[in-house]
Amino acid sequence: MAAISPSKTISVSINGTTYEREVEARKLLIHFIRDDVDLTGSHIGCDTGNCGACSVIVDGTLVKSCMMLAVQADGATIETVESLAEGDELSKLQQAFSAHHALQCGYCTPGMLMSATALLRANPSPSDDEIKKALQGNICRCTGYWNIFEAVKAAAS
Amino acid sequence: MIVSGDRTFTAPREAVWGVLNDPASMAKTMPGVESFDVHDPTHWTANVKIPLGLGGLRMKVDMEKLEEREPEFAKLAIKGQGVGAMMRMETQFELSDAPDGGTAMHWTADVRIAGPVGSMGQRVLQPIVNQQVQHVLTALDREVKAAASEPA
Amino acid sequence: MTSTTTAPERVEVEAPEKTWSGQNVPRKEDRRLVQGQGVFVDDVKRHGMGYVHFVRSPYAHAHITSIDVSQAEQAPGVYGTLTGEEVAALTDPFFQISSVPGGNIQDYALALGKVRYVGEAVVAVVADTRERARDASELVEVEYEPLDALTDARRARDADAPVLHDEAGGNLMWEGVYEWGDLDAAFAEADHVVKIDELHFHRFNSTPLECDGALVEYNRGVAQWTITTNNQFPGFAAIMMGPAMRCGLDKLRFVTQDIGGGFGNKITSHPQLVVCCLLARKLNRAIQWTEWRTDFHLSMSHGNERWFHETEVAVKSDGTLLGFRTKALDDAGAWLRYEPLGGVIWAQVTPGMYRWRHIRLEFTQVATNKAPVSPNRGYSRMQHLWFTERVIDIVAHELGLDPIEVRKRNYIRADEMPYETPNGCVYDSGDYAQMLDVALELIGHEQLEQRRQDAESRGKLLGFGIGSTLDSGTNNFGQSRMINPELQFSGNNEVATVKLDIFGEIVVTLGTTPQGQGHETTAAQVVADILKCSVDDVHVRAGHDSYWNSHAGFSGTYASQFAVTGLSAVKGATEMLRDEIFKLAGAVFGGVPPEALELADGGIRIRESPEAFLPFMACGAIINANNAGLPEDLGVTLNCRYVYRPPFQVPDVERKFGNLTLTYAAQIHTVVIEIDPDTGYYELIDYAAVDDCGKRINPQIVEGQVMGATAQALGAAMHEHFAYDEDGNLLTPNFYDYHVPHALDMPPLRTGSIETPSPFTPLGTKGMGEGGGAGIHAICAAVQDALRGHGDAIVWDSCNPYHRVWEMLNDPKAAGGSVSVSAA
Amino acid sequence: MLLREVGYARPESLAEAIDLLAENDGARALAGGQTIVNVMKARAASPDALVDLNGLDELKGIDLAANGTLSIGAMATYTEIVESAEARARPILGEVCAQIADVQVRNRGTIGGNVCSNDPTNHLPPLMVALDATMTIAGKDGERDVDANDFFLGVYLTAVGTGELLTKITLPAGTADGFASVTLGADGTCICSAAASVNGGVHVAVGCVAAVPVSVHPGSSEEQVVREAVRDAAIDAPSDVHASSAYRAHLAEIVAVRAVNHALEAKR
Repeated sequence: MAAISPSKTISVSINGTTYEREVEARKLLIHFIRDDVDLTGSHIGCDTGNCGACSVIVDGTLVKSCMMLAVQADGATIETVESLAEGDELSKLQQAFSAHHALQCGYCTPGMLMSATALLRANPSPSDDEIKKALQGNICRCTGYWNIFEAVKAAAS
Repeated sequence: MIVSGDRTFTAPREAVWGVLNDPASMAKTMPGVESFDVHDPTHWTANVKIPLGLGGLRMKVDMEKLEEREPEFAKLAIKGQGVGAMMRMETQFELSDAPDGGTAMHWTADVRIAGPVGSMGQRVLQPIVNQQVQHVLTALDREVKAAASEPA
Repeated sequence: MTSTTTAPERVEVEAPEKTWSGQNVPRKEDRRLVQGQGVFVDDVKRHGMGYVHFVRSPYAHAHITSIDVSQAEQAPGVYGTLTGEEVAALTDPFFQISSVPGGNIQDYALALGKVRYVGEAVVAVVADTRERARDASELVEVEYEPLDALTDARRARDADAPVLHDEAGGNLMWEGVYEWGDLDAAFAEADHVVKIDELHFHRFNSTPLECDGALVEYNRGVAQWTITTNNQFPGFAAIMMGPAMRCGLDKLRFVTQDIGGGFGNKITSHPQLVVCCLLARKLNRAIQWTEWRTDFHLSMSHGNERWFHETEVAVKSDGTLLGFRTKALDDAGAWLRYEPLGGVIWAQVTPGMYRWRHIRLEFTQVATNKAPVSPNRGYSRMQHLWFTERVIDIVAHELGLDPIEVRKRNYIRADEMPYETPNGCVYDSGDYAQMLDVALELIGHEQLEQRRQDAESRGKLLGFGIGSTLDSGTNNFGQSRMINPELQFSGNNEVATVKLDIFGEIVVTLGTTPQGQGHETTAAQVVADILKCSVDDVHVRAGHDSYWNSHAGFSGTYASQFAVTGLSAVKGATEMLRDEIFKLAGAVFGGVPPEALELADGGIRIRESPEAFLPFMACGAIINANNAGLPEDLGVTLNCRYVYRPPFQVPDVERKFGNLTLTYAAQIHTVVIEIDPDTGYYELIDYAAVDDCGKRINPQIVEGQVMGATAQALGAAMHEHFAYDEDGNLLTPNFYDYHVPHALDMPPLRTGSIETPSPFTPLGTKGMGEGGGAGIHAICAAVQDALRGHGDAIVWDSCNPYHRVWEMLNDPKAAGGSVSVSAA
Repeated sequence: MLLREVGYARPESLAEAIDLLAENDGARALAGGQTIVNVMKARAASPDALVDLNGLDELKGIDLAANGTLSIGAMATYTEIVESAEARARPILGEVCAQIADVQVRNRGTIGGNVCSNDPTNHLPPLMVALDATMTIAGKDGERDVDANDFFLGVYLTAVGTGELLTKITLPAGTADGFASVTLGADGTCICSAAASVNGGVHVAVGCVAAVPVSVHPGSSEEQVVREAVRDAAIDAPSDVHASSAYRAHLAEIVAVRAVNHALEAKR
């Protein structure tokens, strides 16, 4: 029978690299990614699961990594913003974000890109409303979102 | 947040007064009491764990009787301190003979909650407070009935 | 002149025909940011660093009767603690900007003896992990003796009001009377006097997505701190921290790379930075501080809440505005961390965009048991401009005039520019009436009545509103003397260095601390134009380091000024470098005069014989590594520092008169809303924003600023509110209850622009980025318009969530503002 | 952020999960975690241990019986419900789930977590009440069914006792359902919500106005009748920064009528 334990050794594949670490049960996945594995591209902008800056893709599903415990990711495959570019080559979406000035301070951008990436995988040519709905869980305080919508639209076409 | 209400007990006023002023009986009306200490006739401390579905909320609650006029009026100051919450409450009740021979109680409580629990928002806190108040009143009913049925 | 886009087209980065300036050059910053390679403060780690967690006050107002850290210090992983008493022993109180009585308050980095707002930091605990620091903070025992809280500024001066700062003898922090023109004459000339009892500008801020933070290291051998932080105005932090910590400013090294939004809200983190410095020294290790969202909402930089009482407006029957009187009451919260500068900053835009000449404003600022206020995008001007816009719409409403006509009749005209305001500010350029026409066209104003009927047929109330706003940029710090004549501040400055390195790289350093404004890109555009090279050849150092970047006293990113001060400094330094390259090449070519030389293709050549070409690489190599034989008096270093100093005089403190800001960008917004009268729920169904910030170096970046500020205004107008209950508990301490706009909340947006170059700045630019308040003004106007004929409530508060709209519909007398009109 | 120390276990079967919960008084079930993790971040409440139900396939299924009865495993996520062909038998379910929070939350949040947390602003408690759902609770002594009307006991408090788990929710056949809300921003947190079903009589449940959904049975679907029924429920709505008590009580009537009208439209 599974035992209740305050910590656990987990094995997680992030962006193609497998990390094995002992983590406390209370550690949030975002802290594991940022502090333990040093992938600091994913960010933290709130403490209530509202802002989406920590959005990553876990086993193909877009989630907010601040509402998941690191121990829950044992055995999972995770993609973060650091996985989007192929070497020096930015993804179409990343290029579109720059071309359309869809970022200013860039703090929400990694989460925003992951949400848009998940959208475009499931729905390669989304409507305007579908784009808005897909990004509803990501707060941006700089751009007013309009240029982000344009960038996603451009990357889709 | 001020909550108030009226309640009628079938028991005589002395029985109601007795329960309301007996720390041991009071302890039985409070939610999730884990321990209860009486320091002197006007100062009590309780350790409670308010049950919430997501995990209990632990608090150390100090009570002080500020005023009393037996057997009709008492005023209490209650200060609760938990790690996630601070609660301050001033409550008072007035007892009178009800027309049907029982006891009428009018009570008011001014409840103030602060701390991280406060940040959960009023939409959550107010229903929790209301519910705990109902809990206390129901338990009080039970205690009063028990006290009244016991031989004095 | 007008462009209408929702998103600019991508412009290929190829050498433009004419200039780099004016092009939508994609940002240099983007490449790292879209890959998650930005370096934000919380990304920086050090070996063995300790995480700090603050124990915060649960009470709005209480005496601290005892603090016991002994249990916390014994907890697993704990490195140590810091209390207010230690802070008071190790530091002096922060310097106060205010004259007395506000100048008498004693402000330390941690609460001492008393707490004055919920969330105030009382004790700092440091441990080896973030979680353990918080665990231990729960073991700190603080005994409080609660006091009554003051949460309503209007009660601050009542005899029985609780007093926050005994040293100040009451809750009054600062007051001053501003009067210009001849009020008696204006009211005598008026046909009507419109009286507005009370207007209220609510408390909110821009909630940058990244909260504050720092990583502080102490170098014991040289007694110097390195403060890696996202503070957006390190120059200000340094002058607050140095004297308090009894150290020279050079002992405080500020380092920043990327900052996740600032909007003014990251200027006043100096108390927390002092705590980190003291802990780094005490515990002999690097100290890491991450502020979480709830901490930020509870304690950082709320925007100024302001009341306007007993407003009287002198107006002619045709809508000509002659003047106004009002009493502004500003709620500073518990501490004066940047205040009472808000008490004068508003005066940069005293008449708004209008020609009235007779103005009296009594300004009072008081302390309350709420989080301290500090600059927030549109700082203090937004409050005042909301007031002037509300006055225009209320006057129009009361006199039955068209708000468009009242605006056009009273707008300062293009042919009056430069225009000196009643208090001596000089509006540099602009054409407000033309901007309004563009904004009306973009929103389709001519179809408005038709749309109104259509909405009514669907049971909805349609409202239309205009918001005009000024974005005054480049402060004259001399205005601070109106607050406190003792202050020895005036003028402004910003600095840049541009150098040619040994292999010919063009390296630029800025004094600024950008938070998304694209300084690396626009600076490169300016440099590339002067040196006739590509923006790709210009390396602008990311972020800021006060040890190796250029730095001037007012350096930082705040107050809408980079396009003026920052880029003018870049321009100055680049021109110095260009002149040195000419001098060097002249010598290398054997005495060729500068007029015979020209820059081209990343080097310099002789005009008449272009084969005589010296690439920048050669220039850099000669000066840095191959300089034997150069003339002794050459005087060339190829490392040029330029300080741009805007042309300011010290204002006349007695008359409160003088030019307080150099440039005046403008924005005019129009909005159409639809209200559901059953619930008060409303949606923005159309929105237009027109901007004029003079010459635009990178139009896309400018438009991005307009859009972003607009979104913040929409949020503020509808939902965002730091609301307190009567005990001083913050009711909106996180994004759950503090609702900022989401993707689905955004209305369709049309943007337009006109360009009236500033005659006062080297590049014709104007500072911009803070004009978004127009959205608040416009939405207030639209709500009032929609309620016309449906109770006719006067919109008197800047925040109108659904419940307030419903209340105004259902009980307009009680829920609306109180206004009267009398014959003069 | 920064939770208190907590134990964690990931059982491999329902029986194991129930054992873990039964044997550890302070343990709580971890479903999607979209509420409980946030409450733990605030350290407002702190369970001693979390029993992770993710991975228990027995709690995931969405099944449609021949008689139209729809049963949904407690661990079905909102996204799974929105995308489920079977769940379309009761179309309102997917419609409402699609309005909850955002994509990320819908991907993790579960129907069971939503009803068991019973935050007053949650969408699903009033919906379950209006639809006369049956909640199946499993414990050491086997399963028991609780009517949704009796399931909700308080904020963060339901009929699921210590050592028990909600395993599935069963909905009778029907399509004449409606939902209406006034939210904070577009599709945001509910300020007031109501669900209605007019498959038999009229059943309305109002959310956000009390610790538990307020269930009313208006005599007809007439607007005035519905409004009066809601008014007669003597709603003592909480007031907060988004709504006064009076405004929320007023909204209760409006959204109840709208939910009923929505249900009537679905009936046509």
